[in-house]
Amino acid sequence: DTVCLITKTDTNPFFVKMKEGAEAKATELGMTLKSFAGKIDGDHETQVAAIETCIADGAKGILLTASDTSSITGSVKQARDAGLLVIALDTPLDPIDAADATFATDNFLAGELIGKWALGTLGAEAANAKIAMLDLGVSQPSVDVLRDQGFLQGFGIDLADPNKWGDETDPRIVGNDVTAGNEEGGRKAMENLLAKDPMINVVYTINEPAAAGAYEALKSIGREKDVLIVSVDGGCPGVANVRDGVIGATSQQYPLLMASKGVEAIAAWAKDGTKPTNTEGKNFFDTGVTLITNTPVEGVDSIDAAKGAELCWG
Amino acid sequence: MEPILKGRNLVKRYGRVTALDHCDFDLYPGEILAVIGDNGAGKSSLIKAISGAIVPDEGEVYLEGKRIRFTSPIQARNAGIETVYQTLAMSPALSIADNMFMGRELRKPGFRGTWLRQLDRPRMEKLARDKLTELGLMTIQNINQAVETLSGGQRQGVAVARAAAFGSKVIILDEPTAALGVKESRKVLELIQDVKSRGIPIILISHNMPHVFEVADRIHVHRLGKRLCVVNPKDYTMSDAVAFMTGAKEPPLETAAV
Amino acid sequence: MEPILKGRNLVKRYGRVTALDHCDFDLYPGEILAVIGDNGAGKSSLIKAISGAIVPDEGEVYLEGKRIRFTSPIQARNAGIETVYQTLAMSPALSIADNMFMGRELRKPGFRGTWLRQLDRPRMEKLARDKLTELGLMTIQNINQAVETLSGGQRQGVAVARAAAFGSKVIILDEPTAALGVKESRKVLELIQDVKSRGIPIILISHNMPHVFEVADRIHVHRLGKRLCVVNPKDYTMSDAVAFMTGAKEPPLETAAV
Amino acid sequence: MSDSENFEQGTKRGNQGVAKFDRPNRGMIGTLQHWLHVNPALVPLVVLVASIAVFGALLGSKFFSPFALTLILQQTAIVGIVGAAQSLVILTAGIDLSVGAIMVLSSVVMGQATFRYGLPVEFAIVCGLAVGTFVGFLNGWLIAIMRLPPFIVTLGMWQIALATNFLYSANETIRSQDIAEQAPLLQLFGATFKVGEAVFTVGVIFMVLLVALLAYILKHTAWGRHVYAVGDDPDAAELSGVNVKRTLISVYMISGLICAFAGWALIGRIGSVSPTSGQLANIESITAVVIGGISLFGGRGSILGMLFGALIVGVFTLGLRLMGADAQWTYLLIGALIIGAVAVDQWIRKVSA
Amino acid sequence: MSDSENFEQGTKRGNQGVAKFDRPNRGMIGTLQHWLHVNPALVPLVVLVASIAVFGALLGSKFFSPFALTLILQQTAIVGIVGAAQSLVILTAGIDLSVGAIMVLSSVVMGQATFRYGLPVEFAIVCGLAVGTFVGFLNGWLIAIMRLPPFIVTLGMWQIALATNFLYSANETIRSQDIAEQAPLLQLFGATFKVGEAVFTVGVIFMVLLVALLAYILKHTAWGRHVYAVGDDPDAAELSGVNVKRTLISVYMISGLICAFAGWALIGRIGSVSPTSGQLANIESITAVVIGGISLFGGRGSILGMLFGALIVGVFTLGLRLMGADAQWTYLLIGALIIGAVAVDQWIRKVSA
Ligand SMILES: Nc1ncnc2c1ncn2[C@@H]1O[C@H](COP(=O)(O)OP(=O)(O)OP(=O)(O)O)[C@@H](O)[C@H]1O
Ligand SMILES: Nc1ncnc2c1ncn2[C@@H]1O[C@H](COP(=O)(O)OP(=O)(O)OP(=O)(O)O)[C@@H](O)[C@H]1O
Ligand SMILES: O[C@@H]1[C@H](O)[C@H](O)CO[C@H]1O
Ligand SMILES: [Mg+2]
Ligand SMILES: [Mg+2]
Repeated sequence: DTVCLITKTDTNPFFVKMKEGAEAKATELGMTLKSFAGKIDGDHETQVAAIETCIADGAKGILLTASDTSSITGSVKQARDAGLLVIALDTPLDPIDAADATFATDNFLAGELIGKWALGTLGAEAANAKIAMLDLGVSQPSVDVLRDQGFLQGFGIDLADPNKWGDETDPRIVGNDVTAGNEEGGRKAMENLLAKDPMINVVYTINEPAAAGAYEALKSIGREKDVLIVSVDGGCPGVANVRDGVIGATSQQYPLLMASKGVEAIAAWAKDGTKPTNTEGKNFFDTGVTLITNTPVEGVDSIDAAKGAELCWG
Repeated sequence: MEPILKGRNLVKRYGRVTALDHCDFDLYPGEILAVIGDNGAGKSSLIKAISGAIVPDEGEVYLEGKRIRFTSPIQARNAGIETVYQTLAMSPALSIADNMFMGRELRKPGFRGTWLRQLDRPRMEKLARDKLTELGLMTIQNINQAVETLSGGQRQGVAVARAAAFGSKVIILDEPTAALGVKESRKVLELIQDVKSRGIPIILISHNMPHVFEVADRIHVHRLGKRLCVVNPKDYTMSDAVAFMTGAKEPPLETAAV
Repeated sequence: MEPILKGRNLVKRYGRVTALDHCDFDLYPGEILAVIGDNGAGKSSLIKAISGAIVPDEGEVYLEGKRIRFTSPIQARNAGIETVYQTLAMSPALSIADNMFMGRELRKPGFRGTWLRQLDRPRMEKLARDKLTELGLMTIQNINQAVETLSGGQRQGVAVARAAAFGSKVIILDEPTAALGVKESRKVLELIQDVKSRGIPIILISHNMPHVFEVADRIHVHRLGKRLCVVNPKDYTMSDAVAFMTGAKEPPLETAAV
Repeated sequence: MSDSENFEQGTKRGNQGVAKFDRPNRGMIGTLQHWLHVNPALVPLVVLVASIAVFGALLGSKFFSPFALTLILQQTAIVGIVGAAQSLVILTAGIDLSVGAIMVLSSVVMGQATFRYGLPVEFAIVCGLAVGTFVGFLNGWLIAIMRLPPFIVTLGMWQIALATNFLYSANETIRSQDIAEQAPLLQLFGATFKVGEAVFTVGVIFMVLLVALLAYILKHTAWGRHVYAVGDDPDAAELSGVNVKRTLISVYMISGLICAFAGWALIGRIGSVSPTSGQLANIESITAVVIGGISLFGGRGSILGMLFGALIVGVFTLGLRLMGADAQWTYLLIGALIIGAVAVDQWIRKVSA
Repeated sequence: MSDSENFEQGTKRGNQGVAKFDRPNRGMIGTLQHWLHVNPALVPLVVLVASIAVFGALLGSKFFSPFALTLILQQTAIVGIVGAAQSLVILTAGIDLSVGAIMVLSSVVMGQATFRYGLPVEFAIVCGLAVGTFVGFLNGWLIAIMRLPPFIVTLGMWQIALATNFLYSANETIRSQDIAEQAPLLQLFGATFKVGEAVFTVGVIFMVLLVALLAYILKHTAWGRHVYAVGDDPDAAELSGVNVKRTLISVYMISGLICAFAGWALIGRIGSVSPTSGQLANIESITAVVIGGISLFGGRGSILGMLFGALIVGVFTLGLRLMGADAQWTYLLIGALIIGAVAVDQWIRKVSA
């Protein structure tokens, strides 16, 4: 039996690990995994073509991290009509029930955790914080918005439109800039915001590569010690960066779990037509998120970097 | 008599180089005017200024007494001035027929032409072939050959044929026989006579003195960006003309030898 | 006597067009050989086949009795064959001096040349200026002018000056005076004589019969892609030559008029 | 007159016939080669047919089925339409980096006009087409009148159109279900019909007709010839009487219009209106054009070749995916195969010259 | 001899002087214009200085500080280095779409050779540089010997190199802290030193020296002149004795080598070795080249102009961010300003012609 994995890209370590997890599970269950990926984040048409190819290929089911969560639903319906089980991984579709099931991190929660941690760490100083927001891209994909808004919520800042980043008016926000989720973009965005206000002391980053880039920018002007950097992902380099004090706290997610659960679900579906069930009280299967920091804050559950390193994914 | 085409005080500078230096120019109806001069004297610049290919920095041009200000060669063509430029101005990748009719293509009659705007290729090809045969360019085997595959002389022949076919008021030829063979050159000279007999005046730039003296009614001698003098080929020898243009001899005083 | 350069049975086809049709060719040491023929007869194709600019489909070329197979003009140049192509082969955006020394630039003496590989611009510019002055191309005001800003004739002058300056075994000139003025043409003819007196043979393609008859030792008449005959200018008149090349008259039987 | 002036009269008596040379007898392969030489657009067709044959042989009926083959057509439709616009521009020795952005912007305008402003869908579509044409006009005006390099103008316009698109749409996707319910005309290009097992969409038909129409126009109208002349040598074209500026502006406007149609077709293909689509349209359309044999220096090539070029990439992509290559291997092989396809093309041209 | 053959002798007596014309008296602006005409690379410099002045006036010391100005230099270093490679290629009328991929691949090779294979870091760096040069050689070979279009070759190579990079590195990042500990030489280009308030990195110095060196080579060596000649008209260059193939291959190899240096510099800039970097290097380097006044048709322009072009984009980007434009608006405005910069450039050239 064939199972398809379609990710946004296959250059981001997150998706690389997801693929590895799926591959391992597929081998274990005696299935063939065919993986597809967009060229760049947001490459929606390649995903549409990939779904078509999977249908043509006679696959049993599709694991999908959608680049455009509402546009893809047409193609997803086509696949489901052709008898394939479609499971959204990491990124819920819009509407969420367009897929047969969703195995994902709660990205808003991931943001909220690091927001609360930053608030707790600063204490009273939070009122005078100067915050840099390093987002993903100008097209504002859903994970980008969810994490950004989650962070602001956790930090206690008014969100204005929660479906959009950048429209907040709180004077503590120095500015938003985009990073493309990599080190290069992270450094440049950090530099730009530092030029705007060199006294920034809280940095939110969309993911850990962007955080590493931001750190380099701070280091080059000697301010790396007095700035809090928070991030999301929990990849092994990111967790190591928490250990080394580069990143103050990060929200860890579990792509391997998403992938292996997904493959299992499709195997079950292929065998006897059973569909997976959701987490209690949520409309998706939550694969969980954990805050990792070596300087825990009261009221926010967390584990330390050593523990996090055991759970990290790449 | 009033000149059909008149230039006064034309100046054109290229950076440090002054190609036209307060130059005057007259072409009278029905005549063949030869323009001779050293390389780099500014002959091509002069005719470019007249035909709209460059806009002179100073000076005026008059067509039939009316001041004209061409800013593009299309305007000059629409006013009936047809030019063969020294660089030939052809699209190398296009066919001979396409090049000959560039900018004034013929369309099929009836619905296909008016509505589908379809070109009348057979007619354009036939006309092109006829014009080339008139010039004796029979070594061209295929009218749909790309111009870039023609020999140097063949290419020039196509350009001359184009101008002769379409000029209505003035025809300007910048060294039309430079790359042509003996036979083909003679054909061009015949063609020039022929055009003249249709009453259309011609400006002929040439370095070939025997040809100039054979066909020209008047000779404009160009030197250092200026009109040095105008001579009548009946009054002067070729040696005189060459001496004037190279500066070996002082030009005659009366310049307007009509 | 053995020809210094010899072609046998050369064939070159371009799609449907056969530019060279089993053509023979001989150049003897120290002579000026003129090649004449109609437009499109295949003269340029012939010399391109000899100078490595095109590779003939069939046939052989011999230099000093040895079979050669040039696949690029650089090889021909290195063998001492210098060519002025009809299309001139210059880089329009580069300066006159750059173009003249293209592919054999002079470097500064000492450290700067050997180690920094620095060009000796002053020397190249001086040499270029000298060569152009020899040709009487004095209207060129600036040796660092881009070639594309030169007049048609000036451009040709630069190409001829380049070949004359560097040719060591054979110099080939494809219509070198086509765009040149009277004065400049004469200079080129003088230059040709001069090169010959240095013992270097020359191939001259030209449509100018008086020039051909003035300088040529032998005349190769080309027609329809073939060598029709070779005549001695002392034995025939220009009218004869023209009649041969246009096919108006049967060629003489003995073709190898050495 | 002395002899030396008289000699030219010898020409009068010459043989007046046209030169004839032997035509070598070619044989079958020779004839094919000659034919390809005369119709260079067919060279990519040969490559296309060969690659279909190879994948067909390797994959059997999985690939060589009407379903899979028409799937390639469907997957190629957008690139083919945008490639048609790109071909026109590249023939003038220009380049249009804004094709993708114009496409998406137009589709967003069509969607927003219908859903945000509640305009009748027909009118919304006209608005979208007008916006595309207008952006094309801006490109053309800057290039023809201000004489700025096409690369820079369309690069700038790309960023401008894309940012406008995000700002204007507020990154909102309009969902497929809503469109199907309220404005199905927007999805027109996605409508499918079957001929046996083969599935065609209106978008595919549109692509084919568009390319055929443009091939006709380029070959058989004065405007088409002017496009080639302008790309070949703009100075020569100007001197020989082509209105270069007008030709350029019209080309960029038509390019914009075609991209707007591509935007409409995009809604049909993906069902929804998504502001993040079309990011690869630039590179994919240029690739199709170049594989199809159109010179980036302008004036040479045929729009039919572009269509074959687009299909070659489509065949490789689907074929490799069906063979089970994973994404990075597919990219690697497609990279190699793009080079290979053009190498074969060059080789055929050479031996057939 | 009759008169008609003799007439040419009249030339013998001519005036032998060189023609002299008045040089119009220019005044200051005229002199400036003339000077710009003679040194066209300085036109983008004028645009650059003007834009710094404008942002300086608008933003005051926030922008007009040594810190901000040197920050622009740092942000431009990678684009400037890659742009130097791109300039060489574009001068030959080519284009190199693989610059970004070569850069990242080389940096990954340097990192993996040190960390995965445990090679001495100096040797690892040499490996990285060799890989870049080799990929450049492949490009050059395909373009010069196989005569394939540069666009297609480097497009294919882009995909191949990028895919290789991901497959080879398994997308693993090597962390800055690990590099700093075990192989600090890899971060050499990121080393900073201060001159007053101004912060320079080794990467910035390298970029400036590289551009200066290439400017010298292009202007003052035979090879440099051949690069221009090949780009200007390859047939003419070949006929006049340039070894076109060798020149092309060497250009692509040097381009590859420079990109490998850019990869090294990239490690210095971002601290870590990350396979996902460099995605915008193509478009940014080409933009710098074109804004700098190098013609995409080859043979015209100067590499200094490229540097100014890169800096112009850097100034706009930072300036706009400091003025408070948000990311999307910055994107839009940069698009407009790129067009504007080239328009001003064209205008200066025109009036100074
Ligand atoms: N585009 C240009 N840029 C700079 N200088 C130019 C340009 N065009 C012409 N010139 C210069 O202007 C002068 C006159 O050139 P022009 O072409 O008018 O001469 P000409 O009399 O036609 O010469 P020829 O008989 O050789 O064709 C020359 O010195 C030439 O170098
Ligand atoms: N690249 C090419 N492709 C196709 N045909 C060509 C090509 N080059 C030359 N020909 C054809 O070959 C024939 C011979 O051309 P060639 O240039 O050798 O003539 P030529 O004798 O030099 O003429 P001219 O005196 O006009 O220069 C012509 O019919 C020409 O059309
Ligand atoms: O959740 C994933 C990863 O965190 C990655 O960093 C960006 O894309 C998101 O979808
Ligand atoms: Mg002239
Ligand atoms: Mg010739």
